[in-house]
Amino acid sequence: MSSAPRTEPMTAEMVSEFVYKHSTGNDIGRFLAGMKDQKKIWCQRVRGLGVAVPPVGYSEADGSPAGEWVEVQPRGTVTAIARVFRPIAELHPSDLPFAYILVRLEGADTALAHIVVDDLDRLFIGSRVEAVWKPDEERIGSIRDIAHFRVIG
Amino acid sequence: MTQLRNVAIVGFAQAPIVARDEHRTAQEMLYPQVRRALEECGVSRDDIDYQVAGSSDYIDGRPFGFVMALDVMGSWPPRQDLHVEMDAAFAAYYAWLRMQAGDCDTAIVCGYGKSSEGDLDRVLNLQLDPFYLGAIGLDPTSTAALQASVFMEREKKSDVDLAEVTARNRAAGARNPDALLREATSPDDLAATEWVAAPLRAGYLAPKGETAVCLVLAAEGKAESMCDHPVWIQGLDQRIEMQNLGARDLAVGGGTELATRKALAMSGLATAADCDLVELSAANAAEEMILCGAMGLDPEKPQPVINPSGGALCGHPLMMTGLIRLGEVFRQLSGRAGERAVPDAERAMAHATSGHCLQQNLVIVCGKDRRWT
Amino acid sequence: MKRPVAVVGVGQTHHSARRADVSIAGLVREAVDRALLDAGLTHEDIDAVVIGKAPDQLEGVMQPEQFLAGALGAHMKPLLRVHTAGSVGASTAITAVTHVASGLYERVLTIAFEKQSEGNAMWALSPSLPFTPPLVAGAGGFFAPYCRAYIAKSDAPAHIGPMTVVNARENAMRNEYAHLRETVTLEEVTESIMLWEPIRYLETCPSSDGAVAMIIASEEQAKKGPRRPAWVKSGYSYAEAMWVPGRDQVSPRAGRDCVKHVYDTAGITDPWNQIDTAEIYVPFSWFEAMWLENLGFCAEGDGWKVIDRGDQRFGRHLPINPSGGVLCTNPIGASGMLRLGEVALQVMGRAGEHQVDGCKTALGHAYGGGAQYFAIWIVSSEL
Amino acid sequence: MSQPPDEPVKYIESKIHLPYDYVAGDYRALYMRALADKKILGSRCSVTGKVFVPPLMSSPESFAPADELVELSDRGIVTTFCVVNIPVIGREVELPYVAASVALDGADISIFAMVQECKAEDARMGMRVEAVWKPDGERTGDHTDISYFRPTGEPDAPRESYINRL
Repeated sequence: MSSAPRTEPMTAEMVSEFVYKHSTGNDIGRFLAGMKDQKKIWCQRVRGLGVAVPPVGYSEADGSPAGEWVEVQPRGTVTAIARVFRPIAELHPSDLPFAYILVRLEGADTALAHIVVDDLDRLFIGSRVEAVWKPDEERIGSIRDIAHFRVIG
Repeated sequence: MTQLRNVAIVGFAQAPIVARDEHRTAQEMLYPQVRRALEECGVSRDDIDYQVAGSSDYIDGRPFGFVMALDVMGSWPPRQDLHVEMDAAFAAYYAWLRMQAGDCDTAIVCGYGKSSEGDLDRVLNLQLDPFYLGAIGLDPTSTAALQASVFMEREKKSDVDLAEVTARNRAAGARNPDALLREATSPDDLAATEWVAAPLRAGYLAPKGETAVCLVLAAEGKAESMCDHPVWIQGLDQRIEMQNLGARDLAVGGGTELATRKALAMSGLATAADCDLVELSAANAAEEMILCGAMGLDPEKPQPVINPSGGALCGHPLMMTGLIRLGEVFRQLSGRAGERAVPDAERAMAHATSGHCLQQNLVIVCGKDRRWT
Repeated sequence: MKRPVAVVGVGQTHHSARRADVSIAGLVREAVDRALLDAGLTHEDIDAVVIGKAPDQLEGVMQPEQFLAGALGAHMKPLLRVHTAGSVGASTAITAVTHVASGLYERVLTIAFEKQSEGNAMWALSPSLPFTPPLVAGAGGFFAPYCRAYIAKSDAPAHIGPMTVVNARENAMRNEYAHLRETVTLEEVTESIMLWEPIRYLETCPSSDGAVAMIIASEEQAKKGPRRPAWVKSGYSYAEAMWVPGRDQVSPRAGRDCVKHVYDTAGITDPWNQIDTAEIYVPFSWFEAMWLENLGFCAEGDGWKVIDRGDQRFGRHLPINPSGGVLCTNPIGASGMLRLGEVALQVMGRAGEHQVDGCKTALGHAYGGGAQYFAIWIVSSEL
Repeated sequence: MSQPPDEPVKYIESKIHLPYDYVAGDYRALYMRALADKKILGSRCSVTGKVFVPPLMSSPESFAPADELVELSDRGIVTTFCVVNIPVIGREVELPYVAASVALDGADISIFAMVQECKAEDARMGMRVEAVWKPDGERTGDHTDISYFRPTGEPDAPRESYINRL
């Protein structure tokens, strides 16, 4: 196949853009409503995982239906950290360096993924953090109704 | 369990991994590899009973990209066919199952995809659940860094350890003409590369690349005439875990551990250390250490050799990285590994993964001998 | 196949244009829960999961099986994700059959779904890509010329397409899960707007949200079940290249080769008389006539005559799509598995109001791509 | 309160923003650039001699390379078609229009093309058509360099010449 035709490369850039609307269903929908209307973090007790945050309506460990709702505290302990030095525009939730964290909220048995934007030099695995809520008028029923977590110790 | 058939890898063709091939589409990159793989086996296209491919519509940047690959795979007359939206190593797993079911004796397994066309951070964000993990903009390097941070804290690993793992792979990759990165680099130089998402530096991340690969499988009775040294599949298993990063123990590759145990049991081996070499699909240095832990491997020991090809850390073509690991196992055990050959290698293990933080893992144990009599 | 394989449970969701009441996971679980209940099993009984859907661009989630793994009860189990264009639902089920036939797995959960309302199918499936002439307005624009060629080749009268729709809609009235449950008259079809002549608006499939799941099991496990299983006599998936000079897009060879293999393995020599019902993939009216020929139910050129005589209607010689089929329910990635699941229910004798009397042997079929992918199975009430 | 609100948030919006930088491939690049010179290129199978347009690297039928490029006529036969009454995303066309498969003279597979200067009810399988090119100076090496195809007025091709080359 050495005789295959060759030419100057031809390339073209294109951006694929679309807004999807993901239905939440009852469980995720009520969790998000709790964030929006109550500034509360609700979890579900599920088989195999205990109090699971965020709730999805079933146990991700074995597929069984979720049990009762349990409120957990909007503060907890950091279990994992990814410090992002160069945020990616239109993807990452911050334009300035920030950190993704997993945080084990008080009362929960699994950890929530979120971000920390301030005091990054005081952020370590084991640090205590608490949720900083968006103002009432900006909460729309999204995991980002928590603007970020802040280090409290 | 019912009686299993001996199935062997009898051919493998791969184009050298490049950052970007500006002259060919994904399908045009694949065609020569399908030809080469069949030529290596000395068979014609019509001698192959089954075809299965692995690729992704989002990597292709269009729906139904795999439909266009039918043409370059020589799908005429019509072929028994399947396509999985997964790394092509999972396509090989399925071809093997198909042969166990008794419906075919020979198969080609194809992997393709032009990683360079899309923005992989954004593309792979779409693998995450759209409500929680996806909604906070997580990209694969950030999720990998979360995982690395847990692992390093737990196992008391440092930046230096990551640099050393990477340097070992880079030294191996220097001997692999198909690798994307073919220059050895010192741990110090790697530890001086910039942070992408700490604890991961640019130097510790698998470099994205593109290529096309075709592997040929044949059952006992056909395999012997297609290859001078067929490499027999002796055991395999794959497992997926839940995605939720906050509910998994990220420091432990639970799915990998289970898949390895099952695959070894099938192959009749006691431990992974009974293999002479292992090829891992680790997309960063910390993943490699987690995988070693899950598989019971000690990189300090001379055997098994880990990633004689340089592994994914010397070239990571998405949707093919896993199948290339299996191809390397074939090359090593069939005397086709050139100057990177592991001396006297008899048995080897290949690993493929899919998703964020090693969510889904496939382990295949191969050897020079037939497993079942 | 190395050993007998059976369907021991079938579950599907109610299908509609917008299942806004559930998430993707909720939709899939609705089908899975029903299939497990049907089989008298729980997630713990399942050895492996095989899932299929059409392009990920439909929902905007890449490889959604990864985030769905927990919802599917797949944590720490083997999982395979299949994608073979429109045929995917059927090829996915056949992939699950292979899992069991291989001897490695005893009970496999297989699922197919589509939640088209999360995005926009027209946008997702007909992107305007560089170097490629824009597709002529979606799947209808792609397939309409082949319908025209069929009409030209077979001298079919113009009313056959509309007649097919009238019958499909009537059938769907007996299927509680169908999306479109409203009868139409021949006049209403022929007076509906011509979208891609010769295909009118009412001759096209709807856009649906929905999911279907099945439990596939070994003989030993099937015999333990609470119900009569549907035995899979044979199942294959075939594909052919697009740019083959002289390729017959009206009656593709991949379809003919696939069904021949399926018949040979199942011992079918006279499909018209040996098969009691068939669910075949008819997204546009004319394809029913076309596939009747491609599947060997009649001679080439005679497919429209079967429809004209009404021999494929419910209660007649060979009921085709007693569920109403794709013309009444089309969650793209699930449509193929619905065909296979519906015929499994038929031979189990549990298809409800659309049960074909005395059904023992049935064929399920799906196709996809540019009429390039075919996946077909035959199920039977007898082992 | 020991429960979250009864009324769920119904959905979340998720904006996809995916830049792609596509590679045409040399075969397609040569084909597109030739359009600027009013030339239509195909590729010939090294085994069967059959000609593919747009050019393919290989023949799916013979599995052999098709690496010889050949120039094709800009005239051909409508092998089949449909009349489209709904708009094409990203392209402004007057409705209804004829979307056809056109087998160019000398080619063994058909291309998709739009036929204009022809009433929808006058379109026929077997109709002879020719390319209408954009004027000199306006062609850029793109598919739109052929504005559309139009009937040539020649007698229709016999049915057997196209019925198996859709």
